[in-house]
Amino acid sequence: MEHLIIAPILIPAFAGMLLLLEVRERQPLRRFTGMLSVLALLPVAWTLFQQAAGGEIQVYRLGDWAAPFGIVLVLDKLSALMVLLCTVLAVPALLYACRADDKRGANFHALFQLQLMGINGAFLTGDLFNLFVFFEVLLIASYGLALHGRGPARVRAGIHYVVLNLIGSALFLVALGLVYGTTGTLNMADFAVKVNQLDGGALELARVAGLLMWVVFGLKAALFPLYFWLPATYANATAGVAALFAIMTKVGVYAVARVYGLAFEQGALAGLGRDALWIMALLTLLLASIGVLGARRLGEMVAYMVVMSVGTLMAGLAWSSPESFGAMLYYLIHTTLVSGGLFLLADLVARGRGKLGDQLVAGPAPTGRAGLGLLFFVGAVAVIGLPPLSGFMGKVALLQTVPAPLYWLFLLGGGLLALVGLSRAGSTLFWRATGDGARRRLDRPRLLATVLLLAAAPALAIWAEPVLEATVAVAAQWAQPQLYIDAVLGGGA
Amino acid sequence: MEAMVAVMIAVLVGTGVYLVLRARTFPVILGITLLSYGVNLFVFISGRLALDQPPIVGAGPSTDPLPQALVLTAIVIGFAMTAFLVVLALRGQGETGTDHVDGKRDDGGEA
Amino acid sequence: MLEIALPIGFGLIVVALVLNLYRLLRGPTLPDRALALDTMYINAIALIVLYGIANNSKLYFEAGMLIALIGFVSTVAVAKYMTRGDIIE
Amino acid sequence: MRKLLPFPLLSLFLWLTWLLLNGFSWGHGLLGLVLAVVLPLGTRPFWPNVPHLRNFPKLVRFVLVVHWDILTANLAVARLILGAPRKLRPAFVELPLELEDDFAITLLASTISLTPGTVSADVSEDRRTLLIHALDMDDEAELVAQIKQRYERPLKEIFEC
Amino acid sequence: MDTLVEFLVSAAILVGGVFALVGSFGLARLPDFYLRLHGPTKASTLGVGGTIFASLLFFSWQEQSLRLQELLIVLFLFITAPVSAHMLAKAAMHRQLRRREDTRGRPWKQ
Amino acid sequence: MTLAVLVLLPFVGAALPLLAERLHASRTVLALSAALMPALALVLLIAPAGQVFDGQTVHASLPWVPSLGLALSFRLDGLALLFALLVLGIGLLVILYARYYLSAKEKAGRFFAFLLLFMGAMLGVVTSDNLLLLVLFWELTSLSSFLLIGFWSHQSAARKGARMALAVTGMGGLALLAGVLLIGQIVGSYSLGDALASGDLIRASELYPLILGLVLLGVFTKSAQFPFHFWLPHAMAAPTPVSAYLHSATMVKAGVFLLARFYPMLAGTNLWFDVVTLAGMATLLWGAAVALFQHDLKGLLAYSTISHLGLITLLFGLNSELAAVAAVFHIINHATFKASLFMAAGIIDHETGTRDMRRINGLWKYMPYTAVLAMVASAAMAGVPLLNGFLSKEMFFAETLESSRLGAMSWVLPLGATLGGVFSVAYSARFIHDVFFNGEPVNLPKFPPHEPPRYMKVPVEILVALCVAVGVLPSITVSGLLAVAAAATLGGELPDYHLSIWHGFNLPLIMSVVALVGGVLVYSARNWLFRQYARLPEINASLIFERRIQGLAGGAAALSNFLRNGSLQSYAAWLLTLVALVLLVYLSPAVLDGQRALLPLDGVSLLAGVMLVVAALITAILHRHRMTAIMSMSVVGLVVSLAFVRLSAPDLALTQLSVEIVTLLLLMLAMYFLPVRTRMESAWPRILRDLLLSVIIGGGVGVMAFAMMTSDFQSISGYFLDNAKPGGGGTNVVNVILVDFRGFDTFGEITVLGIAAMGIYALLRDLDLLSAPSDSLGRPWAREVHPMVLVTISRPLLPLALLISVYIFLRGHNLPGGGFIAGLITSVALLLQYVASGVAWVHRRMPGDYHPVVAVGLLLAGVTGLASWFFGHPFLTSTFDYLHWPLVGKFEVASALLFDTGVFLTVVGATLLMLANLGKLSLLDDKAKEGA
Ligand code: NA
Ligand code: NA
Repeated sequence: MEHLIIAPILIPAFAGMLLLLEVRERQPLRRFTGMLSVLALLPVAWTLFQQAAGGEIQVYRLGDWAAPFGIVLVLDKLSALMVLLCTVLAVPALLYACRADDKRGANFHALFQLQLMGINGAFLTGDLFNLFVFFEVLLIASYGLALHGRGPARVRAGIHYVVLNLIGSALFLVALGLVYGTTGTLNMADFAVKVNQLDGGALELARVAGLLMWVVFGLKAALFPLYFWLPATYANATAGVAALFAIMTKVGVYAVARVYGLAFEQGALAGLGRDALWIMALLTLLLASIGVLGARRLGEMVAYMVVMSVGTLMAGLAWSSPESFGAMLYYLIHTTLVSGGLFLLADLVARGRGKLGDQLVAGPAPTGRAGLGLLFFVGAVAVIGLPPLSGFMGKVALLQTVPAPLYWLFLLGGGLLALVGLSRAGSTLFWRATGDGARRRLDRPRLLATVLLLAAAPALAIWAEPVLEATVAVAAQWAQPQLYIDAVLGGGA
Repeated sequence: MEAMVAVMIAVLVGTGVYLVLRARTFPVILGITLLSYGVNLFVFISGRLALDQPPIVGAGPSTDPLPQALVLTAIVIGFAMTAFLVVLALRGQGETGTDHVDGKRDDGGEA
Repeated sequence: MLEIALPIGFGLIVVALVLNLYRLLRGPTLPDRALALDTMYINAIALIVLYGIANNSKLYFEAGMLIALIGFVSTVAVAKYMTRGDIIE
Repeated sequence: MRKLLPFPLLSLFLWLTWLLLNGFSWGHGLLGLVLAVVLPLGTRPFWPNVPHLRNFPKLVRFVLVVHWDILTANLAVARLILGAPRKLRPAFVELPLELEDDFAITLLASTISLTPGTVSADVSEDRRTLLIHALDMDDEAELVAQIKQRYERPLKEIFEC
Repeated sequence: MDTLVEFLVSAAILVGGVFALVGSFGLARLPDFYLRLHGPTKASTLGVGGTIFASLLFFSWQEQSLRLQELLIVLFLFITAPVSAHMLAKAAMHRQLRRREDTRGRPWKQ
Repeated sequence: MTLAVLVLLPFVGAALPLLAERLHASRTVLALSAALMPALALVLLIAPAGQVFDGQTVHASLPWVPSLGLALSFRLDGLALLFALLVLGIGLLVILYARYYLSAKEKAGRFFAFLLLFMGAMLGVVTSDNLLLLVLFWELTSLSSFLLIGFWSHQSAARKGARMALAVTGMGGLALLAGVLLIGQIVGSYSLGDALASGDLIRASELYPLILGLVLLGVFTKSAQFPFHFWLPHAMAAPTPVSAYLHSATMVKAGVFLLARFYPMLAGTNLWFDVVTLAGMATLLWGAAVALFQHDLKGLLAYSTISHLGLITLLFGLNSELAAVAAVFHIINHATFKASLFMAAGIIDHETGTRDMRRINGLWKYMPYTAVLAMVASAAMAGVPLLNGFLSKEMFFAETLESSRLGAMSWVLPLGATLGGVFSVAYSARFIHDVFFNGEPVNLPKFPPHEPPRYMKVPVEILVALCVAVGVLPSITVSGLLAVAAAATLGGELPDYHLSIWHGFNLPLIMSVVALVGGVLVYSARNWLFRQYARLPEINASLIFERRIQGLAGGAAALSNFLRNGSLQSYAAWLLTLVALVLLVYLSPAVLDGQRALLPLDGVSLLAGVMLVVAALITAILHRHRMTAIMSMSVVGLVVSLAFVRLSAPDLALTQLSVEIVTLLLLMLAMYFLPVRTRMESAWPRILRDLLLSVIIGGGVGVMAFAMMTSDFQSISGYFLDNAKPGGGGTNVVNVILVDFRGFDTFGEITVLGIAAMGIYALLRDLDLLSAPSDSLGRPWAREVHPMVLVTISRPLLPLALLISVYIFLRGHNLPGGGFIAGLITSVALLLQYVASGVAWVHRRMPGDYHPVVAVGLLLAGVTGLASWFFGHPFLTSTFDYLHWPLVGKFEVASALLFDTGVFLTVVGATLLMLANLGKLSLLDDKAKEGA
């Protein structure tokens, strides 16, 4: 079972490759393969999570080469949690897409699987350059998925998304060049050790490397002023894709957390860029909540909520106490699942309103108004952070652990703006209906997928304690980078 | 030699930056390509310069092989990305009827 | 003798390359530029071969061979583009 | 045998190339042989019409002639280029073709291009005429005759009879 | 013997360099495209040929065994270079590029 | 535990009416199903209520989220009991009332469900023993009231009213949350009991003003205190049972409940007095004055509610124990008379079809019984003796006289109180006179009005009976409850007070008389007053609020769209500016402290470098002349390849060269569909900005490069050089790294290539592109499609190139080369076939779908990696051995070669998938042209 760590990468990878082999475009077979893969990932991710919860950090040496020379995968509590979250999100997202969205372009299922491979790889790898490679895997797959379907709006957004990320990749390479050029290593743990032995010009260069990484991760995470690409990209992606993308920004957050926690929490460059991250995160929070208020489409609104959540998370991370990090992780789980569900919901609404789509103007009521209205209400309450759902728990946890008045103001004020925005949106979509929309029934599997994700809101609230205990345990391990370093480099190194 | 390589990198990155800031897809593609050249060279020189010391075992002293492997990976990935961007530009041209990065038509309208 | 001939040889070819670049920039027509680029590639082979001699290394031979074998494809593509617009039809 | 070695000359050529690349050893001889058989077989569909080599010694002779011409023509042309360009007498010349096989025509065109001073600019669609650009032409008939005599005729003998 | 080889190698290098330069000089200097087209032939034949000959001699001498690998470069170049020239000529004719007025004969319409 | 169940019951009960509605139950059954759980709760309340009356506080606690300090802790003390009784009792009455109020068409099930949700939330607020739980229920009341107010969602007023209420009370709730969290920080616990016991600690804290401000923001918004009162009148768009419930007895009372609840914790300071009293006074007066001028029955009641809430707030603000008792008492009284009044108003609305008092006149004739009830309740509202309102108002007057906080200005309080009383009487008089007398009805939508159904009056009767009972016999009816409630509010001993109708002739009595007489006088001057009022500019809070919100949303949209302006150039500029800032701020000359010896610069390298620089600059400058730019960029690529040769990287040189060729093919394919030349678009400021960014970033990266190259460092690369041969079986260390040490990177890299190809394929499918019908000079394209010379040469080149590919591939492990370069050579050779002979020709000779090639390549690499599992090694562990064959001799067999084959196939498949499909575009294009 030692190989289980790599399964979250290999299962979707092989599924993706097999899907490529299937040239005859038998959609049922493709759907089956895709679903089989994500369903197989579920027990794997859960087992890994359980294993990691034991406290031991597992290291998988690819090619049997010892760190720091070969690439290692590292399963600690944090990476296990992220993999699990990704998998849990992927199942409903794919289920939703399997209801015909996957036919709107070529290679959807293969792209979806390889997207998962990239995300899981990014979470698991313990090597900075390998992180770059997995970033590229997940990015190129996301380009394909974001552009899945057709339409000028999607392409316009796609061009922006792609070009910005290409610039980001170039910057990442510069950072990696600096990392190697100063510390002579690429392994994260080794880097953490060696960066603290630097002085003089090399230390200055390593500082720039770290800051450039923040910029790159900030771009992935969609921090101000790097989030402008996100609303259009997410709002124009097909629903299943948008739902899956809810975790993409978290890859950026994860990357910051990982590198920061290992290398910059203490030592020569302690607190690197923390103030800048803090300010950017707060501005993100503020501007994204303004964006929520000003959004003209539901999808765009949800996309801005994703950006808001990034601001919330990064600001929490900038405080980076184990307590705040634990709270942040809880919030991360909540926001990922709920915003994923809201993307699906936005699509359900759009489908039920015909031409108007998810535009926030009065029109025919969506099919299944009462049910969707209820789901919207639940999702909105959760995402705004009103009780009694997960968002409230997350916000309380964050507010308790981040004792900064400014953060409180922005978090609560942002919540208020979101409240106003979402209540307007809900009122327009579900109340101000000018007659009924299409009389078709809601598609059951689509509804199921949406409900599954939005059910996270009550579930995470009811079981807030065990989840928080878990995330706090993750944070506690994260706050002891030496554990990670020892596990990877074998103690003595 | 080092100074000259640094200047090369600086110029490649600089021109790349300038071009990615243009309004049409084509110069952006050029910019990304130039930027990649510069960045690849940057990663390459992180192993320091060495003349006539190819990293082949048994052929005398050897330069640092690791950055070379990294750059090779980066070149391939860069190629894949460039190709995607080129085709995306075509898709943009096809869907919006213009090669403007924001889909703005020359007549000021939007597709 | 060789230590004199080699630098001269390098110099001659680099000057040739510079002249090619001049033509490439000067144009005036697209075929001129394509021709200049093609010539640069060929001169690059000479440069690489000389470099192999200078360093007594055979590791660079393949680079020259690669250009000789498939370098012309770019020129062909440009020429085809000029005549037909579509290079694969 | 024909089935296994549809293009013996190509196979030989590939085998020699392989040995040139890798140096001679039994292992590479064997491997080269395998490749020399397999690759032409694999790419066979890409060869709709096959030129047949009739006269190998003439081919060798032809190659030597061409190389010699390249050498001498280079010197002549170098003088022209370094001299006053105004003195050049450029011309487009149409060369009526006797060759009929595409491969042979291509070889002729390439040969003309390789020898400095002349470039094959085009082949007419009916494959009857070759357009040549000459850097400095004294007399059209003489040029045409020279090409026909030095290159076209040997090629005709080598491939077509 | 060594001196002779070294002399030959050096000579070949110089010949190669000179012809490469002459070709490129022609490319830079000649007045119309069709004339310039003749330049690269030198680079690809005697230019590369000279250096290849030098290399061939040099390494055979170094290793005391015949080494003809480099011939392949010339061979490939001889196969491919005329195609480039041919295609460029066609492109030039298609674009009806200006030719020197005293050119006899005329290009073909494409 | 009963307590927890009790709070839970309404939530559970919310499902019943929905279920009943599903089963098409009659309205009575629906109402009964809704009433079931509250009734049960009321019964369950009996036992603990007894304990409370015995002076105990009943607790129940379940853990929920201990790490947040959130527990399902409940307490039932006097205050909670009082409110629980109000919530459940009036709730039941409202359910009964709603049974008749809602028409058959309405979704009564949903209505009752919302109502019960609200009831549960309210019950939770009043019984919470945990501050966070309290906030949780507090926000739930906002949410459920949002649903209730917006129940008639087809009405614009309902939607707007609901949103406004939610926005205002939601804001208050967030503030309250912040306040509670701060309290928790100071107290170290979120237990209400702990917090109440820590009043001194809190008041002494420097956070106290902030806490007070935050909590009061919650209170004032919820209880509609000035200046947050404006939402309440617009909440009247709700069905009347909702108003009767939420806006008399429950929701708005949550605010004043909190004042009572936190009284021991926060009250007693001057700040408290100033803020609370002032807000209460302002609200009292404003509400009372405006109420008189409302023509809408419910509007009048709404403003009167605001006013009475102000009164209660004012009382709590006085920092006097007696005042607090009075406040609690008035909470009870107001709940009873106001609920009954709302119900009466609803009946009138129901029977006449309008709520406009200018049309509703003389109803005494038509519905005398209702009139009596309404008149008694109004009288209670006015503070007429023998009714409950009189008692608490009397106490109120007395308390305003006691306060000395304002010193010389102390007379302001009783004066204000009296003035409030005057208006209170006046609007009560109007409610009686204008509705039931004052001539004949005017143009009623329903005429003639009748008495409502019998049971619809029952709730009103009960409430009015309570008004009278309390008013006449306070000591029997209410004193016990008031005592425990007040005691709980004060957190201990009760002050000495007396509930009786007659206190003798004293100042409060005079004030009452003044209020009564003055009120009647004011009302009689109503016509003049209405005319004056009509001259005032009309302030429609809803409109203003809606405009504000719209303005806010518009502003938000404008700001968002200003930042996110849809321009890639601006996004990229933001990103690059950030990078430039990092470089400007953190790159100091200190980075250039390296001691590494420099390599000599030779002339050849220098000239090559200059060529690169020139070519790069030309590419940038001439980018609008696209073909020229492509050509000069190819020069850059060539020089970079040569640089790799010079700098000891033969593998990179080979890779770069072959990638160059494929890239150029790609660009040429694309140029067919893209403009060849574009006009200058950027203005000079933009160009200068971009130049600045370019110089800073380019320069910065150059400086860092120089700094790195000139400094020594320790790296892990020695390990690779040492182990490549013994461990990896190859002498080309770069290749061994690629297929072995870091084979996982390569695995990812070819995956990227494969995905890119798939993505490109997807992008190209059904892409309609118009190609230029003529070349850039406007001439038609050349006739000849497949030039013979090219075709003829391309064919022998294929096997030759394949041979070279094999050569490059096989030597890769030991010498420069490898699967990637070999793959590119093969691809180029195949692409040459496409270029020379066309897509159709090639596809007649080999399958045109390259998906399986990519897949097989990736699978081969992956499976090779997996194979190591069977030998007990991790993924991608390589193995190699040396074989000895006769004749052939010793040669190496390495699993890495298999992996590299995967790389080879992926590269071939991916490049062809990309480029061949791009080539096919024009086929479609041709078809389109033919079709047209
Ligand atoms: Na020639
Ligand atoms: Na009236």
